[in-house]
Amino acid sequence: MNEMQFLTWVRGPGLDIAVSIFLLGVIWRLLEIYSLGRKKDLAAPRQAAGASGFHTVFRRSMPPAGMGMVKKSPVSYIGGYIFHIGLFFVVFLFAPHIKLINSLIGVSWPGLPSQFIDLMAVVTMAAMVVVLADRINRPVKRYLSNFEDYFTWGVTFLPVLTGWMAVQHLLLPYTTMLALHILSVEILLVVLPFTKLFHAFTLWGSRWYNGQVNGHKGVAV
Amino acid sequence: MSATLEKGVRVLKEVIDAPIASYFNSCVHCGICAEACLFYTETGDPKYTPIHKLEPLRRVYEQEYTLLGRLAKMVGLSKPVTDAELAEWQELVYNSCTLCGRCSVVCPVGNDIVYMVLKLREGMSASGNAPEGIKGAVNRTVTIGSPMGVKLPAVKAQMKHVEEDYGIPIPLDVEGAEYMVMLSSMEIINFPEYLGAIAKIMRQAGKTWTLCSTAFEATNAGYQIGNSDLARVIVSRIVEGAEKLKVKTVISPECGHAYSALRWNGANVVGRPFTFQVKHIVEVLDEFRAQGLLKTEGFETDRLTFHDPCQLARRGGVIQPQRNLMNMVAKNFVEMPDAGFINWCCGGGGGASAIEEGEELRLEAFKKKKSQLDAVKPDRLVTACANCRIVLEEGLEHYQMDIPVVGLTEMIAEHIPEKGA
Amino acid sequence: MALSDIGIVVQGPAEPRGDTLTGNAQPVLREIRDLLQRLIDSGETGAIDLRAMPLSDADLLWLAGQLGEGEVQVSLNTDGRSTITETQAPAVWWVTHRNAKDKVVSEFIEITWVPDLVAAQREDARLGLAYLDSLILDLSQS
Amino acid sequence: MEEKQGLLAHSLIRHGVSRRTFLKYCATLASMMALPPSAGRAMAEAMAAARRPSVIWLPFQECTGCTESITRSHSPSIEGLIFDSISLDYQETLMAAAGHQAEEALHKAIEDNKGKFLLIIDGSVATGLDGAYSCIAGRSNLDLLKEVAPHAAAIVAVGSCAAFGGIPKANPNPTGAVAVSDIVKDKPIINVPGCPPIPVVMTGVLAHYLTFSTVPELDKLGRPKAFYGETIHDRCYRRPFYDQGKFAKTFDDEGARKGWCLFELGCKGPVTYNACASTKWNDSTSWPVESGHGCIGCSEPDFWDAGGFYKALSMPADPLKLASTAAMVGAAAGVAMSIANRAKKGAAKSAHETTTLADLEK
Repeated sequence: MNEMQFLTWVRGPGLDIAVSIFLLGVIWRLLEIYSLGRKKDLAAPRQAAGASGFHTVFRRSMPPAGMGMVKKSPVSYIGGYIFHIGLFFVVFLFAPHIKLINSLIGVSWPGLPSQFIDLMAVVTMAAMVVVLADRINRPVKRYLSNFEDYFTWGVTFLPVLTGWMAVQHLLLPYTTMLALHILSVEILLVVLPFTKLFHAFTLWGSRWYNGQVNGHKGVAV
Repeated sequence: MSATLEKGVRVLKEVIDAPIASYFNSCVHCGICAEACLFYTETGDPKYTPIHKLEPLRRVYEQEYTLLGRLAKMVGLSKPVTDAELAEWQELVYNSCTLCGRCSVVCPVGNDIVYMVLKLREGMSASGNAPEGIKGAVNRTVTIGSPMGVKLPAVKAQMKHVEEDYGIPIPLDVEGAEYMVMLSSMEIINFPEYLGAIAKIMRQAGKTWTLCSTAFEATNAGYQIGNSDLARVIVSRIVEGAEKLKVKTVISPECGHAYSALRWNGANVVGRPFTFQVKHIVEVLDEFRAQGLLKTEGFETDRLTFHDPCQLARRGGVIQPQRNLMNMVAKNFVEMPDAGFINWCCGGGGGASAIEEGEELRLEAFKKKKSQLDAVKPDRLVTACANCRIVLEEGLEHYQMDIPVVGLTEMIAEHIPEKGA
Repeated sequence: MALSDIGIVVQGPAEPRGDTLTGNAQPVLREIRDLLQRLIDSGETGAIDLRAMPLSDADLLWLAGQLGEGEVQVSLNTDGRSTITETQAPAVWWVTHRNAKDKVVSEFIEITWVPDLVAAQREDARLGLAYLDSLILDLSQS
Repeated sequence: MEEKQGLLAHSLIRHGVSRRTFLKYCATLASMMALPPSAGRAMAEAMAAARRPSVIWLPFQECTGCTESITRSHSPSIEGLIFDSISLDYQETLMAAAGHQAEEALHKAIEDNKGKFLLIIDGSVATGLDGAYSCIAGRSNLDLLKEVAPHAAAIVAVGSCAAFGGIPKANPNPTGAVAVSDIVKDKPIINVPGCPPIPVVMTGVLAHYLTFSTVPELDKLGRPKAFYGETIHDRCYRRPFYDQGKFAKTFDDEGARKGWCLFELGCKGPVTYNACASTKWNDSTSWPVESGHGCIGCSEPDFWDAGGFYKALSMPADPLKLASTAAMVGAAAGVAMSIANRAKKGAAKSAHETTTLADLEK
């Protein structure tokens, strides 16, 4: 198996398998979770402005007002925003990625200059390292963390690192690094539906439930 | 019939629903809920991280309702929950959680953690892993009628005292009255002025009201212990009483959990929407104020601040009414830092105040309320929950802080002019 | 059918080595100066391969402009034209080789008293000798 | 035979090539091979003095494309002379002798220059049916290689077939074709891949061997770094368009006319190491990309099986064809679990024993 065969496998059958497991996993788990249903709330509702599940889905993206939460755990908030936004930019606004998505589902949109994306990639990786350090040093996070937390960190970090190194022609020839990059993305896709990374899909439901249950009582959370 | 682990797990299987599944799949172990929980912030002990208090519920959910979880359990990767674990978790689920709901407000992925604590308490109570204190309260409420063992004669005696002091007849079992007033046992024993206040307010507002001999007790230890069956027994009395007397509105007294248990949880436990309205006394007073039925004179001039009971404000949605009422009678009303929706708990809600072994932890947690009060240095502290008053008084005494605690309704009533004015 | 009949006409863009100055030519001047210093001091000759450096055409033009032309210009006819011109700095020669199709194949700056290619070579001299012998022979027979 | 062993210099003079022309050629060749200018001078001395090395050319399972490319001499260029300078003792296609005489010439050449001759091979080695797929005079290439290779000083595998197995090795590889390096493990092998390789690359390798009589610096796949060190993409003159994201979508759209990057039309430049972009073809007239067609990566192993020539590198094969089945299976698993969950929850509800006060005690 030489570089070219590795790249061809990874680009071909490897991606087929990964995307299939990803789709299979997402649909299966979403059904498994949300099919459990919930009882209807029989208490007489109280109406209040901005108190609904829909509001909470977006409002909860911001830290709750006036509670000084960002001061209490700045790395989680600031580091979290940076690397999530960074990931979004790197994945969805980088020209080759847009081309790839376009070839998959036919939708396309303008990207950002590659130098800017390179910078975003570095910023994203830096933020992720800081957040990891915080998970290790901060007593609460260390206490809560299990293997899955560190594993999912690695699985999310590798694609950005290998992708950036491929673009920068670092360490390995482009062929191999591109193949490693695609392989690391495939691992991420396969693992996502079965780990906490699935929060990407379930957090919207969770926020909606939270907002709806409290909105019923006229409380805008 | 005795509580067993098997019954406990079965109850958990019954109550686990889509929100809980969604929450457990969304938690990314970021630890931000701990920063909002006073049991962590004041002790610094990571075991008080709210989401960690739900580990047994998570394991039951994963082992029962996810394919990978069931496989993991079969091959022994994931150990079933043991009774010893539930016993160990009792301290976390009861002593160190007052159901104040702050964690649910800050969770970035939107997990309603307090919703899950209530569900976990269903399993804890069914498996016999609830604190003695709350079990005692439930026992007394179900058998005698009130968590502090108050019976109807005691209520009648207090009614007579109030009639003599205030010269206003206290109606009992008056069919067709507009309001049915309830008391919490704290008020019957420690704060009899509440009943007098109600009498004065109702008279001024010209509203018909009544007490109910079969449903004078508002608090619901069944809701606090987290057991729907027992909560149903307690809340059914109120529903039957209200429907027998055909009242329009039931007034939940100055108590936090009584309000949540009846207003928000009652219909779900009884299984059908109520035919009457339920309002907290603060809501009723604000309505009278708005309708001009509540007229006060004179002002308190000393420096007052207000402690928002969690179940009333953050968990109940009643925030502005109490401020309107304070402004009616207080010239020098200052807000505590983090007041209102984001207020910190007094540390004794959710049945926690009934747990003796939780006292030391509660006083440790009270430092948060102390820091709020130190910031404003009030002459007096006003609140609208009898249980909060007791817990606040204990805390203030422990930290040698001379700040009297006053009930809002009582204070309002003092400013109602005598009859004929 | 002629080439022009084919539908596709590739108007390839200008050789992107392009006309912008890359700023790499300036240091070459310094290197030439050092090599000349070495030649004067120790007599050791030197050469710079202009093709081995990332220089754009504009750079080369700029460099040629700076170096200017000296007194000697040599052009060779050796399997394609080659030119050796002395720059304003004596002993600094600009050597350009072109192939049979007159396309530049290599370009050097030689720092030496006389570039090798200018001087006649011993083997070529023998060819010359043979040529002259045959010339004399023809003349004597006629 | 003596005359053929003469100095390269004498043969140059005999062909009317002046010493100056030869010096100029060596300077240009050194520059092309990214060697320092001084190396050009050394190359001139060494090559002139070099005794004409014996070279044996063994054509195995090949299409003669490499031989065509090597001997292509558009103008009587110096490349051609270089080949005149070597004593090509055995080249089946070019040599006049045939039959037994050719065989004798081969064995005599091996005997005379045992351990000193340069072995050039083009074409892959067929191993199927013990090599029966490709024979010379009744003997399989495999046996011939095993007999000749041990006596060679160095081996030059010319063309992708000899270097990596090339097109004969492409799926399904009926003849069991393998690269020379798969058979010969103990000799220095210089792979000069390409289909065919560029003439100047071959002369460069030979000139290097004649001058320094050593193997030039090779990369992981045994290819001279002087020519295979950079990817086509890195040296391509259309690279600026790639960086600006300007891509030709079809072979005759406006982008193609403007000479934009052919990445989306399957160009394998980014993953192909060769010198086409700098030395170009047909005496640097043009090369595939300049003529409007993407590079097909012919100097890379198994380029024929590396996905379609017209499918862009970044384009995955076709992951979505499995997507619908995967979605179905996912939905099935999901629905199965939801039914199981609801059943379990129902059972728990029906088996519910109302908790009484007594039930609070263990």
